[in-house]
Amino acid sequence: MSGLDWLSAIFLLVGAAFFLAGTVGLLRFPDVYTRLHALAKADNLGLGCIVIGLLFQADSLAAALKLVLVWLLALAASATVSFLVAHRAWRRGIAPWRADEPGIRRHDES
Amino acid sequence: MTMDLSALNQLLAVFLLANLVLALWRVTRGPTPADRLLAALLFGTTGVALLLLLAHAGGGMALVDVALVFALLAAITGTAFSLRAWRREEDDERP
Amino acid sequence: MLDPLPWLILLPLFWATLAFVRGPGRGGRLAVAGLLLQLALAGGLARQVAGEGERVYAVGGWGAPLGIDLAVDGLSAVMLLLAQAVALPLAVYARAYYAAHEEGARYFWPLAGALLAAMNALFLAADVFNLYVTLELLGLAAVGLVAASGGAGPVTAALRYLMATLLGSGAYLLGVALLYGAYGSVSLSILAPLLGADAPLAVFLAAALMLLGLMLKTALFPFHFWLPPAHGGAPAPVSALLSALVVKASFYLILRLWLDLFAPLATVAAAQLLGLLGAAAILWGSLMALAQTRLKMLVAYSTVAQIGYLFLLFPLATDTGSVASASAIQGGVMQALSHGLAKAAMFAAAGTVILSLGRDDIARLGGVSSRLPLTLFTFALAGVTLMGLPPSGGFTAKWLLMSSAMHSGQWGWVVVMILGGLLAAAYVFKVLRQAFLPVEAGTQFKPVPRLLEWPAFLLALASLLLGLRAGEVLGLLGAG
Amino acid sequence: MSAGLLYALAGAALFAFGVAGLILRSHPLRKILAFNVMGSGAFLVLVGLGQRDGTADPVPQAMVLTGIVVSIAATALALALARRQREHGNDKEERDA
Amino acid sequence: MNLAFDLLLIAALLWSAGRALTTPDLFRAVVLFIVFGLLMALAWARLDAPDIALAEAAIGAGLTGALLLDALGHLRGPVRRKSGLIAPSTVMSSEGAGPPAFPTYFLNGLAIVLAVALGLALAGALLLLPEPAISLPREVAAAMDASGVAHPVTAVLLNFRGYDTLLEVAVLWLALLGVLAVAGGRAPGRAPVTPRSARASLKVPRLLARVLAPLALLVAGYLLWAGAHQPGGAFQAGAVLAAAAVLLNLAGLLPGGATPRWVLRAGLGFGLLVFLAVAAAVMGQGVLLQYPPAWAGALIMLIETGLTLSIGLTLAGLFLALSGASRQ
Repeated sequence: MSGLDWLSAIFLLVGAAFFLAGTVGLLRFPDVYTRLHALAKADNLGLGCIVIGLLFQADSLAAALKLVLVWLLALAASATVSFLVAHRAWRRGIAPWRADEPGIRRHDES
Repeated sequence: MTMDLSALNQLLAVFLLANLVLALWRVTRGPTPADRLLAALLFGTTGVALLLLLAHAGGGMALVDVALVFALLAAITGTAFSLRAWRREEDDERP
Repeated sequence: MLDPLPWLILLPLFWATLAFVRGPGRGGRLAVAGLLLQLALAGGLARQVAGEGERVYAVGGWGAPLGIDLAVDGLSAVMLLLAQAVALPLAVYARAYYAAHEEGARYFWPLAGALLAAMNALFLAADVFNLYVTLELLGLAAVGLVAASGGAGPVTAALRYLMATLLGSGAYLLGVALLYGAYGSVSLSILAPLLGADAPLAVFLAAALMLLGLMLKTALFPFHFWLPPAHGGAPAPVSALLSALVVKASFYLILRLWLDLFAPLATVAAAQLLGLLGAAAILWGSLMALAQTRLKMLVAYSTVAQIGYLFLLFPLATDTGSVASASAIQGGVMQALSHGLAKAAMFAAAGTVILSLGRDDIARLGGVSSRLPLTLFTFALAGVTLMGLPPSGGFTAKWLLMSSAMHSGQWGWVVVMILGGLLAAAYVFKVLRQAFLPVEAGTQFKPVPRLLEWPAFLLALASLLLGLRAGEVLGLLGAG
Repeated sequence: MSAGLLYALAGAALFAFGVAGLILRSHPLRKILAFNVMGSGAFLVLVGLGQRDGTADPVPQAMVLTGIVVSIAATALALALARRQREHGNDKEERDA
Repeated sequence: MNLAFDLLLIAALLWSAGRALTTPDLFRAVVLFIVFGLLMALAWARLDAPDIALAEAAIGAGLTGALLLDALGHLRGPVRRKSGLIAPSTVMSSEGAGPPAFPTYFLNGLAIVLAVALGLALAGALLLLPEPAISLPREVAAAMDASGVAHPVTAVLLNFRGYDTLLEVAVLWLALLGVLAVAGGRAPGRAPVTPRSARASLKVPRLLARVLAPLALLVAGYLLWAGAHQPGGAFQAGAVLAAAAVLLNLAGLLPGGATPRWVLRAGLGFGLLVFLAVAAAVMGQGVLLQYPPAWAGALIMLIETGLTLSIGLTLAGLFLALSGASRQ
């Protein structure tokens, strides 16, 4: 495997590690807001690293640019949906998790 | 380790699929309806990464177009999720 | 001059799309003109088949395994003639009917055009996957027509009809998938020689799935639950189109698959089962028709019963010698033709009565005989065909079926047919008796345009003349 | 056990799920989901069987493309009918109340 | 490695489909179904069927998901009339919710046993299936140079089995007809009034819609052009166009409505009319849909362009007719 391939392999593995972090975050975090962090941040970074890793394997500039476009699109989609989910959750009255009162509470009742 | 890149892509594809399935199981089991909305996010990132890896693991560059459409449409399903499906009050009686 | 075979498919699609583009409620004249041309084309095609026999038409010029074939033989030519011959008078009837019902006519003509295009495409298709697409086109058009009036009853009936037809299409599609997996092609002309009695299990499953799916679409007992509310609740021209033509299309497909593709797999046991279901349909449908209080529901259950006669041909045609099976098939097809014409006339007449009286309960039909004589006469004429009295087409059909039964010694079906005829007489006379009562106090009869009564009468008359000219039609059937 | 045959078997299972769901569930939306699952199952069998030898077969793929468009058409019509039926239900309720 | 991927993916498919049909909560069922649709796109990618993966992603994720979610808002709550397909009440009495004649669990049990038996019989049949006698891929490859396009699936779709596609476009147009007839039956309801608080949350999707809509147009054009020599084509391009329209409607930039004016009706019927016109015109020198070899590529492109426009409008119309006609 040439130098370039090693570089690509490293980025791919780092990307996979971020995905793993995102999934572990999703499993461990208690409420929707924190899970949004896990999904929006970690997974997108993971996708970014994988895209960079694949850039090295791309056989033409056009293919490489298309990969970057896919990543940018994913970022835009992820940002919008994260905002909307958090916004709707708050409008629906779901309170962020608190250590002293675990469990799902409503912030508009208390 | 004489692993060439396409084998690595394939290995990571399996790893990501495992990630995706685990996350989907958690998300669809999630207590509040908001958790279920996260499924749309998942496909926007993990699904796209999976397709890109498959494309470079011998699946053909056409799968990059599929990933492009995935990313483009992840927003639509997510927006439809949050704007339209979740307007009725009774969703919250069962947080 | 126009080659009738492709134009019978393209023409209805053309005028349906143009009717849609011109806007809701438009397209009536376009449809009648189109149907006139189509009837001429169907006649030309029938003459071609009678002259030169079966004709295969390779769409796109590619030929069987790669491209899609269209094929026309005696059976499909006869069914094409039936479809255009029923659709033309019904179009004239619908134009007059919808002159009074502005609301229901919003998308009637595009939907009816698509329905007819699907019918013609189905009768001409010789490719099992292409048949799936035509079945789906037919199903969605029929559901659209039932639901177009938008009332609570029709919408619920349309939803149940859609679910039933989608289940049928799904089963049919899986059958096609198994056939493609087993032989690598979906063209009937390629599959038929490959299919032998030693076919793998998957092919038997495919046959069962395809036939079950089509039985669901033909509303054969016990899968008839969706038909009465759909045909009973829809407006008269729609019920006529559906009862006369749509259920016949999937029956034609069962007959085509049973005779051509799955002939080596057709066991006597399966044929007897179809016969038993047919007999149950006749008895159950007739009894339920007798018990109905609303006119169009009675006519709808009569459809369920008459469909039963069609399925009697299977036990009579399987392994019963060439003479008995030929006469059984001719009887079955003649029953399909005569029932198509008679049921269209009966639903049209019922529609006229309901339009004029403003209500459809059978108990209050008093005075129809004096105020709407032609319509009642049409209803009676259609009843003659359903009962199978000479000289109607219905009599010829039942006579052919009975002679086939007697020839092959299966007397049970003869008894069922006679019982069915008596029950049909019962529910037809039930309506006629009410109609001859004096006018009920305080009922006004709205005047009815002539263009509403004459097409129905024409259809009823045709079902009668069919009996007299049966020789010619059966000759065409044998040609292909 | 080629990939094609594996997915064909999965398709058979999905078809059975779909048929059971379509018959058993009474809510219109669930019937629509069941119908789509059934259709996807049939498509998997169609393409899977066509590719048991590993080579991509364009003919069943074109058929499945046709099938997907047909099932979205049927799904949309079913949804429109279900919503209209519910609106009639609501009107009846308002009239009864 | 491939086997591990396939087995995991199939397990996920069966799990999501099974849960979607069995979970009591309707919203979760729809979410699981959308997950199932997207997993199916991955399955098609694994089965070397990128065209279907594209269509499944664009139609499964974009449209079916949006249609179901939009309908979900209106279809929650218990079912008043038992409209079960073979539920006993419908078999015995034709007037809907009559008392079930014999116990429901007997029929449900029977249906489950039949479904399981069907599944097992199918599995057995598939395992015992011999090799097919005919290999169509060889026939397609042999006829590719006369088809006018370089991509086999597009050649089959538009040329060898073009007649299927013609009828299928009619099916799609017919479904819209049915939806318009049903949904537009009465005056379209007021556009869904979003409360002031929710309008604040519309700013972000509006921004996204304004960015993504032109990009979707570009992607649709790319897919249409690419269809000639690589996976893509009219259906996928039309679906992407429709998805863009759905996004614009969700963001409140494109009004719904079930009574199209004649310009929109002309656009909806345009693709079918072009296809019919070409099919009829070529009959002058041959059979139905027999493109002259020299013109095959150009004619296919013409048809695909017309189809992309009409399919995009029709698929968008399916969503807009329903969302526009909803009474808030």
